[in-house]
Amino acid sequence: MNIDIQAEAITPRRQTFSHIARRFGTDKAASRYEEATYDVQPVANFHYRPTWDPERELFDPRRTAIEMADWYAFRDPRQFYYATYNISRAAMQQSFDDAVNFVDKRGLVGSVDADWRAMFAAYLLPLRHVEWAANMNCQLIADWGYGTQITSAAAFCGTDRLGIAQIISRIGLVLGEGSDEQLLAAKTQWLDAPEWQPMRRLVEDLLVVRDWFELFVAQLVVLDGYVYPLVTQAFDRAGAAHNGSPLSMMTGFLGDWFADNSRWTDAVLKAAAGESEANRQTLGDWFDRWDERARAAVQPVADMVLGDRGASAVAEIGAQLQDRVAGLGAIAEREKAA
Amino acid sequence: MTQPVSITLQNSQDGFAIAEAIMADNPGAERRSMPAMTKIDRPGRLEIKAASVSERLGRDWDPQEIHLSVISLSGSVDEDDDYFAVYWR
Amino acid sequence: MAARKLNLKQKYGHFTRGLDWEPSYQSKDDIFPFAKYEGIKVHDWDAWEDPFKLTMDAYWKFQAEKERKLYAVIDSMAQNNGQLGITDARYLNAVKLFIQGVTPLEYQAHRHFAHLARHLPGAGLRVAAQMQSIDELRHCQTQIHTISHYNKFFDGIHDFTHMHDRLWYLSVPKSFFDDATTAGPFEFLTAISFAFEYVLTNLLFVPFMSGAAYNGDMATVTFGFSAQSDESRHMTLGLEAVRFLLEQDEANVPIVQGWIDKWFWRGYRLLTLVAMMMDYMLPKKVMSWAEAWETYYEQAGGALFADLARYGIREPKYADVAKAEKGHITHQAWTIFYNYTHAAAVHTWDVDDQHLAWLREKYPETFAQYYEQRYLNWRDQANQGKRFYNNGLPQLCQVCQVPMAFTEVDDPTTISFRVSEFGGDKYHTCSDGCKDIFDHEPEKYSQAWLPVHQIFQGNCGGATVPEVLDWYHINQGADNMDYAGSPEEAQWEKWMEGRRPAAPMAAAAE
Amino acid sequence: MPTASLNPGYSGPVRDRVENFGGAQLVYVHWEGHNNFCSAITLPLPPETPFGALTAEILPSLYSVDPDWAEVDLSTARWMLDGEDWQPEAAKGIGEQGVGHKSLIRFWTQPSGRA
Repeated sequence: MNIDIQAEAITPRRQTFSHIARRFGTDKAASRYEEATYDVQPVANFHYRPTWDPERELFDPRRTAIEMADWYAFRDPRQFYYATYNISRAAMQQSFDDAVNFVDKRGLVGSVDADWRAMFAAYLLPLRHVEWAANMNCQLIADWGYGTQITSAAAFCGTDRLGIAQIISRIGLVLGEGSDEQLLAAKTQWLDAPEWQPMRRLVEDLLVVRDWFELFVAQLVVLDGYVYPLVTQAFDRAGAAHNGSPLSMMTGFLGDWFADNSRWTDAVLKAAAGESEANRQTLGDWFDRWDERARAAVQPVADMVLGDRGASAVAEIGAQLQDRVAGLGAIAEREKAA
Repeated sequence: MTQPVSITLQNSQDGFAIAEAIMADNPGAERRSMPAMTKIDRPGRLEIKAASVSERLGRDWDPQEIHLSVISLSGSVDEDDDYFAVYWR
Repeated sequence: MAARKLNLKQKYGHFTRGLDWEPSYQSKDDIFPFAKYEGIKVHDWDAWEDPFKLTMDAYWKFQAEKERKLYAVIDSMAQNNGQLGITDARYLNAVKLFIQGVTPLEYQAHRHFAHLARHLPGAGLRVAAQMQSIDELRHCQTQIHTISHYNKFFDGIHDFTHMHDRLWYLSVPKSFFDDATTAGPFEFLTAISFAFEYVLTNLLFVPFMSGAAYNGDMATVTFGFSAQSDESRHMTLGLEAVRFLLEQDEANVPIVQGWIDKWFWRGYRLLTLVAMMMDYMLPKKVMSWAEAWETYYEQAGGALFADLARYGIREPKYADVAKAEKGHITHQAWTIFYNYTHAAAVHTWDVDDQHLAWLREKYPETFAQYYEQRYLNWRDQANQGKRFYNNGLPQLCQVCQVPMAFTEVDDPTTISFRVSEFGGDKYHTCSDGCKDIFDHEPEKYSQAWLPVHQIFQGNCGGATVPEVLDWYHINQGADNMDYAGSPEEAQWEKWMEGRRPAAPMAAAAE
Repeated sequence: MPTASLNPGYSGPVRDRVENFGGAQLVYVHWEGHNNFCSAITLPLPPETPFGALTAEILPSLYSVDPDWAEVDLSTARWMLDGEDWQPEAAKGIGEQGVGHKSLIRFWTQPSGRA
């Protein structure tokens, strides 16, 4: 195209959308994260009350006990919008695929001590069911959360959890040398083994929690805050004595994922706690309630894997979690001291 | 069932290979070219064979790669390791 | 090695419903409290056949690849001033309607598919629903990012979410989606996945995207095509989900038929806005609304409903009315927008001779007889400096919320007025289709937030038009009023002057 | 059949009750044969509004942008209220002549006019 237009004639008349400019200023170009995320959710003039919840509006801040003056205080430090999220996860998946292919092609699983291989399957594979429930809990947050910022990040976390459940399933197929016997055995354990019943009870109890922010705390902060450090640190270290490194190669991404996800959950928790003393109190109560449950749920699994070191491992992880959450201002000093 | 099924593909490198494979493997299929896209119709069933597409592309083509090329479908879908099909029951 | 491996279907089973289990510490009814109240009976959730067997690894891989391609186009559009390549600034009004009316619905779809992903008791359907949930978020965000560039140069785009919650014509799409999301999970699935995505979505996307392609808007074409590849998954979900419900229990058939009837009509009325866009806002026309309706509803829908007949499902009620009206609704909708351009965030304009000739050709039975003289009169008035605007506020249909401009099917000169009584009040609807919907669930539709009534209740910024427009965040004199004399027209003329030295090239391209 | 809902007795706020209009009631008017005015027009009118005020002031303020209006003689117009023929009196309030909240008034004038 042959166009001869003076540069000033094609000077933009505005830099971004008005709702973005009201937050960040009119003379500044906005980032894609900002345009994709801020103020997209409808907030007013809903036409009909939900037939499934007629006491509230379709989108309603009253679906949690947490109160915020501005629900767009939950900025995701990763600045995920759909494109950056998927590109990031495609890369994560690729590194997992590379690790599995490396292990699988060389038959390295066979070099791991047989007992540890069985133990690895026993603690890792039932976790795919925990991830599946975490997935449902994230969907509830995406459904009932308030504001685009928290709901889009929760939706991404949700598909992460489905992806992780599927990756664990793939590890199960590798362990079963292509057959599904390990997956089926792990499901039986999940349903019946005494070691798993406190966990399954906790997970099913979480599926009836209706306050989405409570679920955020219970699942994404507390339960994940026990399960991931246990699996990726304590259990992984225990495997080193049994030539477990090929297995560590396959699960290495879990630690990376948890670190990444925690950047987001930390930011959300910090913002909610910083808003008001009332929020802080609510968050502290939720933390206490679910911390106790989560501790009890992981203990038998930790004992199964670590034997008499199980109790100290769980206590140590619990203390780290307390420190982390206290550092975000979400639990009071009394609890930190406890 | 003789109702027509159809698939509409992007006119991309892969889309073109898929269209060629369909035309070769599904006697009676009709192909209609439109700006930027190609629509193929056939009564009852259309099947994309992974082997046929792979042969045309010179690489292994996974039927799930259909997601990169498809624009629209009419009919039910059946998918497995070696084929992708659109059909009426 | 290969022999003992599970095939795609077996593997997919383990990767989805295999993750699920029968709970024993909590009851299923407490975990899925919304599954029963609509009266839908499902005996065997495992009978659900997943049409696409997409696991997250493949999803991330394919979607990342699509996004890389799309954002390359968006970047290039910004770097190369892609807005200069469109046929005419009037075209942008289609884009404005899109971001004001459609993009917020993509977001709502994202949220409500998350609702299904949590609340449907079947694991297989929950997986499909959550992929659709983030797909819809994708569509919302890619539309915002694409149209963000146009927002820098054109009016009416700048505050689309604020406007979506308030403007009179945007309550049409908003109430449509609010209606679906406030319903139970199975009605939503039938409404959005089946009636809208499967039966009607081609009428939304194909005209918009081909319209964009014909009018030089490559960015919109690109996000449209990229989104369509997700849509084929969504459409398939809609078809298979409805089939599944019909196969599970005979008692589901009349319930689903009722929803198909309702949501066909709801969707069809919503598409009036798209129909008007096709016939009036595209400088280069793709096809008329009547032609699009014949291709994408009458033909494609024919095959679909022939297939569903085995379950006892028939074509939607009032599909014949939609067919009979197809020569009228776009002209009636343009009349609405021309009347109220002073209160809208899109422009309208007088229809020129070339456009009149096209309309006569495409609507030989209706246009010259019923509508052409109206446009000629308006053009005369505008030429005398008395551009016609309606000083009153329109009567809105209680259900579809479109101003009551639709005429009787057998008499195109008489407005179709329908009225119902409920709770001691009158409720007006535009058609038998909308009246049926009201009468079936008056407790619901009597709640509607009708923009005109809200203005008269004093809930919209004030009693005068300028106060209401301020409350809408309409930049008066830029976002609203006729295209003739608008800042956009002035800007476009200035750009085109710059292009004139290259006239021989442009002429050759015509 | 009531709206299907999780709990029986589903309802929500009915927004357009007459008491929400500050003493006015909504009235819709439509000039038949003049669909260049795209639809009927919504007016908030107190029930005491004399019918004569409607014809002398309100309708001209709405419809005089149409050149046809200049030739209209409303005294010969045919009126319909909520689907029934209607012979309103100018001096009486619309309320006492049967106009209620969300009533629809349609009227026909001669000549029948343009599109």
